[in-house]
Amino acid sequence: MIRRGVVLLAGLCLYSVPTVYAQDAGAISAADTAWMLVSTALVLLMTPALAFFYGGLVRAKNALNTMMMSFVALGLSGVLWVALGYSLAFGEGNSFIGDLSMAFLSGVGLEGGGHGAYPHLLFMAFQGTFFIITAALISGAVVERMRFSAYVLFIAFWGLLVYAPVAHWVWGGGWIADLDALDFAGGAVVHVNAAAAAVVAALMLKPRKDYGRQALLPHNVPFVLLGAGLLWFGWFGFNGGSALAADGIAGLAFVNTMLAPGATLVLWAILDYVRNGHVTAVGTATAIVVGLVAITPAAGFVGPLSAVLIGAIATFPSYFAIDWRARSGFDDSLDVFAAHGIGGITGALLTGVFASTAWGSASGLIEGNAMQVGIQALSIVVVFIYSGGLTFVILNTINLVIPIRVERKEEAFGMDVVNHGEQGYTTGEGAVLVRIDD
Amino acid sequence: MIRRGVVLLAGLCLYSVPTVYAQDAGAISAADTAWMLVSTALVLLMTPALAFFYGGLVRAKNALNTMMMSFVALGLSGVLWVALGYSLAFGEGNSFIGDLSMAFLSGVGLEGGGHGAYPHLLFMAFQGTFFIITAALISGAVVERMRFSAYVLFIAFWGLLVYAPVAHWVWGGGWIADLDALDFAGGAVVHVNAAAAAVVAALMLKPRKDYGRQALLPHNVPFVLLGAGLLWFGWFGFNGGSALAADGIAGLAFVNTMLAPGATLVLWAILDYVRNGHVTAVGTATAIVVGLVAITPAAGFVGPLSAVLIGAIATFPSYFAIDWRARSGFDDSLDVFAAHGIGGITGALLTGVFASTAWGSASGLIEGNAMQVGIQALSIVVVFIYSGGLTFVILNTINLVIPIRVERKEEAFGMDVVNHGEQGYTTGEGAVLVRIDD
Amino acid sequence: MIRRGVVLLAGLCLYSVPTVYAQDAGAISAADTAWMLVSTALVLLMTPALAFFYGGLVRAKNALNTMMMSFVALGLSGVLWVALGYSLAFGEGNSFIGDLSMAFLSGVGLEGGGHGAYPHLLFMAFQGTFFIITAALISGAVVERMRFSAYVLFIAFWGLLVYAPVAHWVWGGGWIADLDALDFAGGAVVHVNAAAAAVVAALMLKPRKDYGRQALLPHNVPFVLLGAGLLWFGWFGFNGGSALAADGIAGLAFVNTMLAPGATLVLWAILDYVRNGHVTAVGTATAIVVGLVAITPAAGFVGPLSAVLIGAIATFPSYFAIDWRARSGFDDSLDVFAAHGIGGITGALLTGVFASTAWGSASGLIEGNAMQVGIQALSIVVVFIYSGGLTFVILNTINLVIPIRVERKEEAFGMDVVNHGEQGYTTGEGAVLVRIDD
Amino acid sequence: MKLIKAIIRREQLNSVLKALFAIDVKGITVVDVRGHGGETERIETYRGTRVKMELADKVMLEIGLSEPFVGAAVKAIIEAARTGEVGDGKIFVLPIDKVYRIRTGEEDRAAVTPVES
Amino acid sequence: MKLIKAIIRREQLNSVLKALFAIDVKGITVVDVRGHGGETERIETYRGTRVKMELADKVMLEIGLSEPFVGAAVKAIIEAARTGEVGDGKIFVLPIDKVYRIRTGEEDRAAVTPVES
Amino acid sequence: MKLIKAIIRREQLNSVLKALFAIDVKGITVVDVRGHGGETERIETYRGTRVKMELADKVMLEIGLSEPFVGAAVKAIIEAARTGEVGDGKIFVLPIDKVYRIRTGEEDRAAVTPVES
Ligand SMILES: Nc1ncnc2c1ncn2[C@@H]1O[C@H](COP(=O)(O)OP(=O)(O)O)[C@@H](O)[C@H]1O
Ligand SMILES: Nc1ncnc2c1ncn2[C@@H]1O[C@H](COP(=O)(O)OP(=O)(O)O)[C@@H](O)[C@H]1O
Ligand SMILES: Nc1ncnc2c1ncn2[C@@H]1O[C@H](COP(=O)(O)OP(=O)(O)O)[C@@H](O)[C@H]1O
Repeated sequence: MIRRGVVLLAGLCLYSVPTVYAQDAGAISAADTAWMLVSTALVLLMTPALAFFYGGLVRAKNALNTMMMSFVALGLSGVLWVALGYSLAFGEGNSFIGDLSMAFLSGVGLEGGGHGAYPHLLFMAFQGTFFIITAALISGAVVERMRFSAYVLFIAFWGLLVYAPVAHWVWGGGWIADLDALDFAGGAVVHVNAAAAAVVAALMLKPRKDYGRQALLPHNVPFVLLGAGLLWFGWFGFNGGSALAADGIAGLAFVNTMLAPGATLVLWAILDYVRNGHVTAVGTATAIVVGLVAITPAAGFVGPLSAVLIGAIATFPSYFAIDWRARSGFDDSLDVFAAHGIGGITGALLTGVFASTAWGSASGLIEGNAMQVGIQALSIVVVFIYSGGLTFVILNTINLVIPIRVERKEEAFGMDVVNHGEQGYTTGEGAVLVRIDD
Repeated sequence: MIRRGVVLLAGLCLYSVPTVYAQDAGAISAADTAWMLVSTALVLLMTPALAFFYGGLVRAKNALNTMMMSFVALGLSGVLWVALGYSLAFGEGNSFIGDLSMAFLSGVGLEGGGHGAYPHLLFMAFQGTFFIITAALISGAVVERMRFSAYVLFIAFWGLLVYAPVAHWVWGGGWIADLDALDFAGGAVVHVNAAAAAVVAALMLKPRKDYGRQALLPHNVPFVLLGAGLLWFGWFGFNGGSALAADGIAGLAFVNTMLAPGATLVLWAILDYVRNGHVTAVGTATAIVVGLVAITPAAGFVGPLSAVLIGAIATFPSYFAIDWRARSGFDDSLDVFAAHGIGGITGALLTGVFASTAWGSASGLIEGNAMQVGIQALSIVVVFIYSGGLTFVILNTINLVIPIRVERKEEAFGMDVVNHGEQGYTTGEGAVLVRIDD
Repeated sequence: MIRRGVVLLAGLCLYSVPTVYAQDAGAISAADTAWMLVSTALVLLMTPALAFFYGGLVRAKNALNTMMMSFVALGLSGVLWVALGYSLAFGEGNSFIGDLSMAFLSGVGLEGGGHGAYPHLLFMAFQGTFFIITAALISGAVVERMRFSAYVLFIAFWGLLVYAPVAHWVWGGGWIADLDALDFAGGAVVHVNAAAAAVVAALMLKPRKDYGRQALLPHNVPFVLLGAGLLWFGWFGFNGGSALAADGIAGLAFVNTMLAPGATLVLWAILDYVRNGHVTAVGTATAIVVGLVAITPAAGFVGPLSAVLIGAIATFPSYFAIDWRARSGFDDSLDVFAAHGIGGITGALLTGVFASTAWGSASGLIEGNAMQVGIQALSIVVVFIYSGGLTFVILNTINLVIPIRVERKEEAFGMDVVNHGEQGYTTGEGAVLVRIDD
Repeated sequence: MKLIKAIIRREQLNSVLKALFAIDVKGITVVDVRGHGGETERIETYRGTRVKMELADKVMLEIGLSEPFVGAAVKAIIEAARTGEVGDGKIFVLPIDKVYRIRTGEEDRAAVTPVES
Repeated sequence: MKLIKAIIRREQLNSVLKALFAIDVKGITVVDVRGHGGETERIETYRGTRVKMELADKVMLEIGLSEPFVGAAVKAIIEAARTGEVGDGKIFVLPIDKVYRIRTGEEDRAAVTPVES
Repeated sequence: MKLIKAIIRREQLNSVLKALFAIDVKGITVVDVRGHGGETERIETYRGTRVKMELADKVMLEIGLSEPFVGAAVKAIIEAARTGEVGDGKIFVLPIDKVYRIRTGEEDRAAVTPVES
């Protein structure tokens, strides 16, 4: 017998009963705790994985800078989440934003709570890993030219002013939750949100100086594949852990996370083969990410065959968006918009189509609930506009203090040397020790 | 008190009560679900890990092609498993093959079942990860010369025509299960099966054009070590998860998976040192894989000291097989036969020797059941012949449509450029943008 | 309701009731088993991770040797642990050392025991992964010049003569446990212990021949970041698993393991920026490790805000120690002392400060128990002296048989070729096959 | 016959190649090199180890040409490689005694005349 | 004294080395280079970015020799490096003014006569 | 004008650079090369494949100099690069016809006189 009641409940509180997330103490299930511990570790690993996915795609002289844009979020965003972010996102507050009741983890203890049968503190950490990676995702649009100090400031403010409220809207009992929009693991909160910021940041920074004039090629495709492989692995925690219990819905979300990217990979390979005569490795890595993004909002709401369909369908818009983008003047350098934006939008809309009470807790278009697609679309549009708009404001403000873009000459030199005073790959030849007497 | 009853039952259904795998709904244990979720993720990670293990061993111009041979299985084999493979392997069927009752996951839901106290869908996914990696394992024999499109066709057919029936024989209630052959996590189904295909494929493709004439050296040994490390990590899910529960047998299988490769590593290092004067890194990585392969069939059936012995004993045949192979005319390029074939055979036979009811659910030679060794041998021989034979047929058939081997000139050029239109490591120097106006 | 009683008990047996670790059979919790399985796999992965962290920091010609110093421990130390180490550390024995009652795993079975509600064998394996990585940690001090065979002998003896007794003192019911010293996951046993050996080994081996005269730079900083990322991931098992159950304390230790290194990362970046004008990637990777080390002894004893503080405070001594060391004549090549020694000492002392019964099972200075700091200090000093002293004896003894250092010319040539007869990165150009007819 | 050795910035390589192709110089060999010249020094820091990088990444072109083409090639390179900042590089012209095309065994001028491919 | 610069295919390097050793030419320096010549161009695609690769991997041998050996060395290289397809490469022979062996300070002919090791 | 090509051990590069800077030779190009000479051969083994490594890592300096400086530069290199073991390398001095500084278009001697930067 499937524990349908519990599953339903878990599903429900996930997207529509968020006010219970807060303080009420409760029992702890060791099994759910074990799964949430693992899931949190898996999601944390996604940020180093992203560093490799992105880092392999840039030129060698910018590899460290690109990786550091992810790694710095592990510290900075982690600390900010503890200080303010968690409370702003999951504090009771109002329908737009949480409050400061849990700032600096006030009242966040080891008791179980409305979020599930495991320590409240662990829920905070699990959500913190989402906060971290969402910030890091944006970096794909600004690599090879954004000044590192400006980037650091940007993700700090963006996290608190954009991510926290949006997470509150969707998962923290805010107005999107009230609409019954479906976002299992962050199609809107994570992917569309980051992609909107990416679009605005790429437009404001302008294209890299060599963009469109020279070939800017990946310096290490194996790193891209390593990143994609580890991202997939970590994403099992991202989606599977978003069931917030080791139950059937976790199993469903997990399996869908395995199947959808598989379907995307196959379709992408076919498109690649038909159009270029080759199945590319970079394309395969990209396909995996697109499939993962697309299934994210749907993972616990749709059946496995729907997951395969979602993965397959999501291939097309992202594939052609990348193809167009690479030949356009829009230097979203590592295609955050095409992969996470378009992938996230496709996934969110298809969640509204394929959601099924035979599997999860909600109905979509195919079960006659056409409205759901509209709700999904609305939530995406609002998140996109909010994130894009605030990104514009934040970046302009920072630009008053620190120029967000490095100088042309520095760009030619490479970001690693200019921003970090080091190189990714050195031999030590021609390097002379400097003695400092301080 | 150890839950001996449950453990026994788990052991039993693993190798001899497969008909209950099917539809009967049952309760879900959150703890078992948590462990099976983790195990499935771990096994999935093994395929990217294999990509690095294999990819580091080839020349730089073939690195992406080699990695892609693993990555493509993540999509292709994953989708085929859902469509047909799972049903052919685990559908009730007859003693030779399953049926189409669960094709396209018909009837595979979130209820627990005879396979264990976790969602049936998750069992399907767990087994799917085995299907994927087994196909990818074969690629080690054909790298640096097999046409990618032919390879893709090959693993598709091989998976459905060879893996699915063999899995049915051993785990799906087929005739090998009826013989009470012991194969805890896939010595025969995965390793011997893949190795037989590898032998035939290597023989049919013939040696690489430079084989035996030039030194074909690993371009990135750290990648080989990375792959070995991640394979080991993932293998804990492979063997530990094959207990299908978070119980004592899972603990046993897990610990044996830690100890056996350790013993192999030590013995291999000693052999290396005695014969070459050096302990090599490539040898160490190989030893880890050989030890993992050898313990796979035995993991939940033997005690930990037996595991150490199995790891130690398995060193010798594989070590000398590799040594001989490298100087022979048999270009099994990355030694799939020596590592997985010989390692798998050694492990399967030693399972028949060391299996002990003091630990698992069956007796081997040391407990007086000499017959078991014979049963093990029989199962290996049949799997080897079946897989090898079918591989011969499939490859010959594909060769009628697509030449399975690239041309000499293409081989000289490198598979990455020829088959994938990209290179693993580029600087962009001398690369001129092509404008396409479509 | 939080299972405070159980938690307390778990906490207690961790640091002061070690005699119950032994034989008494007990029930198994599937959930605790699942979490301990995962934790053990995670800690095992830390050793390959360390191989990359260290391997990236050395010159290309020494990359394999450096990595092999970690990998060889996976086999050698693993086998020694099974044979003798576990029994010496966790056998009842006396207050200085265990006994041989569990040598070769005698009596170590699948029943649950005083160590927790999961198979005794799994506890043995979990502890074994600590034994392995502690040995590997030392290698950072001796890379690029220590003869590999001497290193292998050294870690074998050091493990049995130093690690096993020290683990017994702290976790196996020895005299430090009797003092009620707090060491949640190995600040003293693992980090201070390894660092003391590192200091003595570095001093005995003397600086590398080019040290202080030439720039010895990391050949692959992305590998360093990969290692740091995987170390962090694995450390969740190290600290989280040290709760020995999937309970609130596991959650606490886990979350602290996420927060402390985040704080270190931020502070380190600020120091780097202020002093060098750059936030470096190598610095970031180092900061992650320092934060992880510092929180290790404290993880299950302090609240999350204390963890942030510990991470932040620990930045300073390690940062300035590295800065000084690099310009000194003390060639602790990869800063084992500054990262693990100073980090471990800081963490152990701060555990005595911040331990709180509001979270864990013991009180520190802030709760009025000033004595605890003294106990912590005493345990560190003794461990440091014991480990350092024995290291001196062991290395001198080995040096009588095998010179522990390679010759100057060999050092110039590179350890990979000299010690392992292979190179990390080859093209095969200029390599001529040698035919051997044996 | 002359051998032109031109040491230029890596980021100028593509424009120099284009400029050479434009004047029909199609046989070119490219070497990754590092150079020391008048450029400002770079300080890098690795875990407390501070180093001055004396060498900057450059690329060297080697081109075998018959005399009449040398002037045009040098001019093309100078124009395409120049940024005006210190570090633009040097061109050396060396005498060649003999040239062979390996594929055909042709010598001298014939050897460097590109085939129609 | 002459300097032979031979640009050849990477995959021919080992046979060329063997051919040179066979005629007792034992002092050789090898440089990884990339070259543009008459070879057909390669198109590669990276996420929608399509590029033409103008340079192919080659290897350049540099060998200092006294005059009498030059002919034989050139012949050996040509024979061992030739595949007959476009892209086999070129050999340049340049004059050398002076040669020194660093270890001994020996000059000219003595400097390039291999020691018995 | 002369071109000095000096093939030396990689580990001697930094001392050679220092020695050259000391005598005010500041325009230098460095190439990573591999060389075969009289050094003892190295055997390596990869999974049963045993190979003899015929090439050892070296580094080649290329320096354009006007005649009067050549002697001093050669002397500086020989002294700084020498270890006395087989494999220390060779120096070749080649004639140069013409030198250009890309940044300014200056020719010959002016081209190799370092700017004050
Ligand atoms: N005399 C020389 N011999 C060889 N290479 C040189 C010489 N002078 C300069 N180079 C090369 O040219 C590069 C740029 O030269 P530099 O003197 O910095 O610039 P500029 O020519 O603009 O003054 C150097 O990095 C070095 O590789
Ligand atoms: N004039 C030249 N100067 C320098 N290198 C050249 C010249 N011509 C050819 N090469 C080198 O030789 C390689 C092969 O030459 P190519 O013209 O393609 O072949 P072939 O000699 O068979 O016609 C080129 O890739 C380039 O590296
Ligand atoms: N005739 C030569 N032409 C080109 N390079 C040479 C020649 N002889 C030696 N070399 C280079 O010099 C390096 C050292 O030379 P070797 O003969 O081993 O040492 P030594 O000069 O001390 O006898 C070689 O590895 C090779 O790169």
